Amino acid sequence: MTQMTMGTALGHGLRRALTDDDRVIVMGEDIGRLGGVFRITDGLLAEFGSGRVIDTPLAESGIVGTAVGLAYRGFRPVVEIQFDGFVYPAFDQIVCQVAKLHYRTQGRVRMPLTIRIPWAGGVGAAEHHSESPEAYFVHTAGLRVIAVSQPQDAYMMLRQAIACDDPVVFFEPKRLYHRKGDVDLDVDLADAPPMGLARVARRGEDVTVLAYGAQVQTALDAAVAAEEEGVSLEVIDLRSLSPVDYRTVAASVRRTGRVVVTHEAGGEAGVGSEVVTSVVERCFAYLEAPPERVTGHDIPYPPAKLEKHHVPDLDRILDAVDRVLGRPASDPGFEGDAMLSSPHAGEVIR
Amino acid sequence: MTQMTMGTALGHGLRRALTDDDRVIVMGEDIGRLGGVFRITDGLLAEFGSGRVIDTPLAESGIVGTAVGLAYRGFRPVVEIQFDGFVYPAFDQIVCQVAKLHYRTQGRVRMPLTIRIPWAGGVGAAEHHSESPEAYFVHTAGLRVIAVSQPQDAYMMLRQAIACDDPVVFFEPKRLYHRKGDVDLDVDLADAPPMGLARVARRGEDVTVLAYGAQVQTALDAAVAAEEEGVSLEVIDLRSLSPVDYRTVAASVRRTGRVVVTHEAGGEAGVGSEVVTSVVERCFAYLEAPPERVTGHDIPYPPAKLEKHHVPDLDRILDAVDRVLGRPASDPGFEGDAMLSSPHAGEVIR
Amino acid sequence: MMHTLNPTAEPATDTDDVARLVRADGTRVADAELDRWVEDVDHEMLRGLYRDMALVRRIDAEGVALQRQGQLGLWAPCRGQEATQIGTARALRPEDFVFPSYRELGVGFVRGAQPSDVVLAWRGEVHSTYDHRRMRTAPPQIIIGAQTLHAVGYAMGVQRDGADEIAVTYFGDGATSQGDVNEAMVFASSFGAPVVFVCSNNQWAISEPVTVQSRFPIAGRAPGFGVPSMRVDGNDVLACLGAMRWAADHARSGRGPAFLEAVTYRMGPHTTSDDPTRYRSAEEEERWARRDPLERLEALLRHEHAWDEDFASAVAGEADAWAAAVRDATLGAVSREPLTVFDDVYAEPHAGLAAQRDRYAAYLDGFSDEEATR
Amino acid sequence: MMHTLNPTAEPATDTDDVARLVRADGTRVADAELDRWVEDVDHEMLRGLYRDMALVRRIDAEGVALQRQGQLGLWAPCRGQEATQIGTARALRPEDFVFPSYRELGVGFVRGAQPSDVVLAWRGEVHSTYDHRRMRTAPPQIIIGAQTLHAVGYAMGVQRDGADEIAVTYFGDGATSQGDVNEAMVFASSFGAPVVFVCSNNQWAISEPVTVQSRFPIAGRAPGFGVPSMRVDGNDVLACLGAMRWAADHARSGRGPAFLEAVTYRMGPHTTSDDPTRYRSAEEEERWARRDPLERLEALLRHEHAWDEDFASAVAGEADAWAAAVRDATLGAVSREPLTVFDDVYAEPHAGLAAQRDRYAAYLDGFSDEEATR
Ligand SMILES: Cc1ncc(C[n+]2csc(CCOP(=O)(O)OP(=O)(O)O)c2C)c(N)n1
Ligand SMILES: Cc1ncc(C[n+]2csc(CCOP(=O)(O)OP(=O)(O)O)c2C)c(N)n1
Ligand SMILES: [Mg+2]
Ligand SMILES: [Mg+2]
Repeated sequence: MTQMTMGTALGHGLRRALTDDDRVIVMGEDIGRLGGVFRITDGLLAEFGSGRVIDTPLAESGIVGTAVGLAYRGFRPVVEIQFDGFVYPAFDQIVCQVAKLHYRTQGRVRMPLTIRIPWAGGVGAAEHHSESPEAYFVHTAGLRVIAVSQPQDAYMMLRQAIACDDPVVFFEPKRLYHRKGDVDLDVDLADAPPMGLARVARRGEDVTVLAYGAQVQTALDAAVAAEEEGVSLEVIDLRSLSPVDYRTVAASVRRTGRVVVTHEAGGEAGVGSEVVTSVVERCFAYLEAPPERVTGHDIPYPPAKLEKHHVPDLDRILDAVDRVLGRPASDPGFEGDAMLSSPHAGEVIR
Repeated sequence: MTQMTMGTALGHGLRRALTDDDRVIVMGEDIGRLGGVFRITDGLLAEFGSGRVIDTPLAESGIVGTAVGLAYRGFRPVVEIQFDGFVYPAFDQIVCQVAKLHYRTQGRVRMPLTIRIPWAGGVGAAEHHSESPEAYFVHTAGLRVIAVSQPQDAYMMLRQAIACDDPVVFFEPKRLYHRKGDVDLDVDLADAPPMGLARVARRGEDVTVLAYGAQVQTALDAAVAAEEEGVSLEVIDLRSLSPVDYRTVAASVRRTGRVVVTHEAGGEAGVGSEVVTSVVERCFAYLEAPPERVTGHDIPYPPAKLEKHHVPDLDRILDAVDRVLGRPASDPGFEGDAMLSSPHAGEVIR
Repeated sequence: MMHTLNPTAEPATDTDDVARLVRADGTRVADAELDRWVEDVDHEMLRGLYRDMALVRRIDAEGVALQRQGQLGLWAPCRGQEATQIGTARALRPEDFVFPSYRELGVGFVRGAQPSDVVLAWRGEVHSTYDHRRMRTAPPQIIIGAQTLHAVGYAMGVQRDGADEIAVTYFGDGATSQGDVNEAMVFASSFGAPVVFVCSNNQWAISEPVTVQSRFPIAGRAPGFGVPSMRVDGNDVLACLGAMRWAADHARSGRGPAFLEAVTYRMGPHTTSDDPTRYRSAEEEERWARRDPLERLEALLRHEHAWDEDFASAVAGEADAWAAAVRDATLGAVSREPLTVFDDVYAEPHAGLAAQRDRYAAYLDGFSDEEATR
Repeated sequence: MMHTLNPTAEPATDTDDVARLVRADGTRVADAELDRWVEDVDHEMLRGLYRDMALVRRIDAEGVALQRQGQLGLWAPCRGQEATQIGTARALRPEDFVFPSYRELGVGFVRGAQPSDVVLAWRGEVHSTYDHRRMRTAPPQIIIGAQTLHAVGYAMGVQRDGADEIAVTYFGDGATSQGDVNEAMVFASSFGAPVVFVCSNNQWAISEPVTVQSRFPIAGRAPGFGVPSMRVDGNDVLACLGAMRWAADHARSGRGPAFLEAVTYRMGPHTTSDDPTRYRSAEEEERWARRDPLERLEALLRHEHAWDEDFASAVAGEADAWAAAVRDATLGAVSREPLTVFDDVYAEPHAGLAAQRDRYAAYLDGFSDEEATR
């Protein structure tokens, strides 16, 4: 066990993958000489050379599209998208090619790509540098989606993603890059739990809080605060967003009967909607209250000075905990929803 | 009132918008001389000239990106994406520019674009020609999303979308292009109900079926079949997917207590998840059973010969109706979900 | 420091401003750049090229017929483009790797497609058929231009493996407007990747004439990216063979990417769903009919006394047999089982999809029970 | 029919292969293409250009300082690129419309940016500041290359309005690899749109030298798209003015788009978060320091006896005043109210978002009650 930041752990994960399998290639903008704008790939160019670690031209579709070609040739490309907000030029290649080629060819062509995305907000960044696009990829069949929240997972799950024969979109929360944790660098891939499993980050009895990425930390902070008020939160780190480990989730919800799910992305058709719906499908009879979403608003990511009014914090999670416990909360939820009592409600248009 | 196909009604909508407002411009691939591969824009080039009706080079990002520039200049571009599966190259321009420019500029720059997308499957088409990408746009703040299901709405809502000062992604179900209905071509925009309202397509008492696009017709067919078995389905055509008219939806659900939502897109983080979650948030106390999603599978759109095993049909809707009514159904739902009783359930990883 | 193109930008529509070895009337003409690449081409080889083109034309006609009969969902005819496809594809080695578009029937044929390979996707039985390991050819791409980046990436892989192979990608004139095709040239040039770009400029992108995409010859795009290019008569199979040999040699010998614009014509509709009378004139179609690539090669063979009726009827027989096999493959196609829609979404087990599959299997079972009892 | 580029493709790194009017030592040199475009430029105008550049450099330094002091979240310095920005922007008319990238401080300055306009977005108070109606300049674009298509669309609108205006777009050398920039050239050429592309080739895209994007001069890209181009010394403000006058005239007179590659240098880091010592040599920085655009114009003015200390100190005074205003605008910035995060997502009412806003307002209210009672 070694103490290290998540950023360092990710670098170790890449180095290990490059060492273990000479078909692994790391590519992206500024990942070579500079070591990436977050220095995750620092030192890899010097160690593995430009045949394995490729500074690419500035074009995301080009990066992912050429990675597809490398995969055709039997390589396992690990692509870095410099920031979350810059993945969209590659969307066509990801959705129509990366996600579909295995299906298109009845399994003949494998796409073992890993697309690493420094991700999400809370770091005071400029526009397009704090986006949470994970739902787009979760909605895309053929992709697996991972979001890590601590150094050990970052290290192991990145290795697992690279070793996986399916394409994996791998989200790394920027706001945790510098957070430290214990990492065991010697784990064998064969000994690691499967990549698709959730992690119970804290045991609790009263409410199940589902989180991923940096929100896991916020949820854990909320759990500490709740404990002081006598409320026991179980915090589950989903880790895998596609597929979600509903065994672990449902077992918890069936015990607590109350659910709060939190993420930074807007709620509308977000991962939280998927999780709530799936929980309702599996645990309806056990639910004591409607599950609550605590998410970013359905707005473009706001300017940095206002981001604290967008990224859900500990207090908003606790407010939702109050709601699912039927206690008075500041945000009244939808009970006071004026829309529902409007004169137009239920109007038949035709 | 005139009988016409949805395709013809859409053409009338465009013609009317071009006539009423000389800042309206129609652009896309093959929309001029050919009149579009679905002939929706047939005759517009001859009538309005190449200043207003523009055959563009073959590049979707270019089409949407230049439409943004035209909007800067005060035009109201109506863009045709030739097929659903070809919208992804434009995704970056739609998500980062079209959806965000009004917000970015504190309301100074308006983006009154309409992006028309011939949409979804059931027409025996080749790969990439039957996609249902609506959830991507619903999840994108700053966009409005419309999906029409009948000629009158197609005509009016297209005019409303073009007149709207916000960007609208406008989905036209290919499988209904040739379906006829009555259209009143003389309605004033001012007299039309707001674009965001749902439509109760059929009154019923037992179960609320929420649908949009071509699935509305399937749901109505299911309602007829259910009636024979003594079950009364209320069918709501959502029409607006962002925002969803939850007044109309909740009023119905509070009456029936049972919900089935259907769409062609895969369920995972789809529009159905959003709708179910929002219904649960607003109507939890009224629900007699967990809402059911009847959606495409979470697979890439399958080859044409197998699409009937992907696009939900009347029988799959009826099976779900049985489930929400607590009657025996072929698909057992998640109650028999083996995953939940697996030995790993609820395992604490760490 | 003005930059201009040499030869200076002529209008894209001057279709005679091309490298050519055989005139429309079948007479041989010299070309300083191409001659050396076809020195070894004897009558036997020419007849082989003719046979390929004739077979492809026959298969193409069969595809159209099968679609008209409702046996195929769609067909994208390649009639008129046989010389481009056969000439270039015959210049490759088996170990090279090809990334074609949907219209490259002739390329697929040369790469070893079997009768079922050319119809089952158009019939909607499967999304693609080519065994990329055997044919060293990717499934035909529908997303315009996307495959060009795959070819560049593949070629980067070839570089890394130190292999004596090249990648080739085919795309249309319309495709040149797509960002991906331009990015492909950027990456290819930046890494000096051994890849050949073949643009089949068939004058049309569905209803749009090539001038909507480019007012100047498409071959002129490549040099600005640092990619040498050649504009070749795409209806002259000998010129296409020679040009591709030049381009392949350039790429194979470590000098980086090369680009061909083959000036040809889509004699048929865009697909069987298309109606070209809406956007182009009969006069234009007739003009191009006089440049038919098969007639041209036949005329050359006749001039050189290398044509005889035995050969002609042997080819026709072979073509008919191939077409019959295509028809059989179509009519004999057996649709896959319903539950195969869940196959191969992932290469490794996926809990969520497995659950969906189980539910749908139960549903189908219940449904068939019901059917049985009704 | 081989296509080659004229002048033939030199390595992209030959930064002296440019159109130039003033040498690095400040002496004037003739240029056949540019001379006629700067005939009217007298000492007063030269001094005006110097003043602009000096103010921009001072504001830029203030931005860096404010960021170091924690007053701004980030800053993207334009030091070294003043001649490119001022020279080209001063060639425009007020009614023209500009689509810049994030590094075009100098362009914004010329277009009428106010002190608060240049800092509030970097401070994270708002996403953008420019009033596009007053400045006829779009908000600086962060998504690399996206704005080039906007400029082309805008120019297509100008054509439709029959107006005597042009659109101009600025982007970097790295941006030329993006599909969007290439599609922008396709559309511009296809429609003959009155737009000028200005590529500020500052040799670096963050840590990547320009050769990763292009092994050959970027100006060579445009002709292949049918867009005439010029490669100009981007540290020579007079040449930039002349080149932009040529390009603007070309576009304005209905001859379609034009392209400039301004060969310049980013003297500072990519942004204040960047550490250029990781990827480039001090020697290179020194070499470019000797080509400093301000020093060059000062030398020219001295040679021409148009420089005096009064002028210098007047400029320095004006620059300090501007910088002070920038500082004041920064320190005096008042953050927007929390609920403004919901403003302007839509131009028309939106039921869903209105409900979210109401809930969040109630939450904030409840929260402040709680605070109060604690
Ligand atoms: C990204 C994308 N946009 C649009 C289409 C629809 N489409 C199919 S073929 C075609 C025209 C292609 O023209 P060209 O590249 O010249 O090839 P050709 O069909 O002439 O062989 C279009 C617009 C598509 N398949 N993919
Ligand atoms: C689509 C996209 N990809 C990546 C980035 C991250 N990024 C910001 S600036 C930059 C380099 C740009 O280089 P260049 O175009 O030469 O402009 P310069 O910064 O030198 O002015 C990169 C990669 C981005 N902003 N947008
Ligand atoms: Mg074509
Ligand atoms: Mg640069």
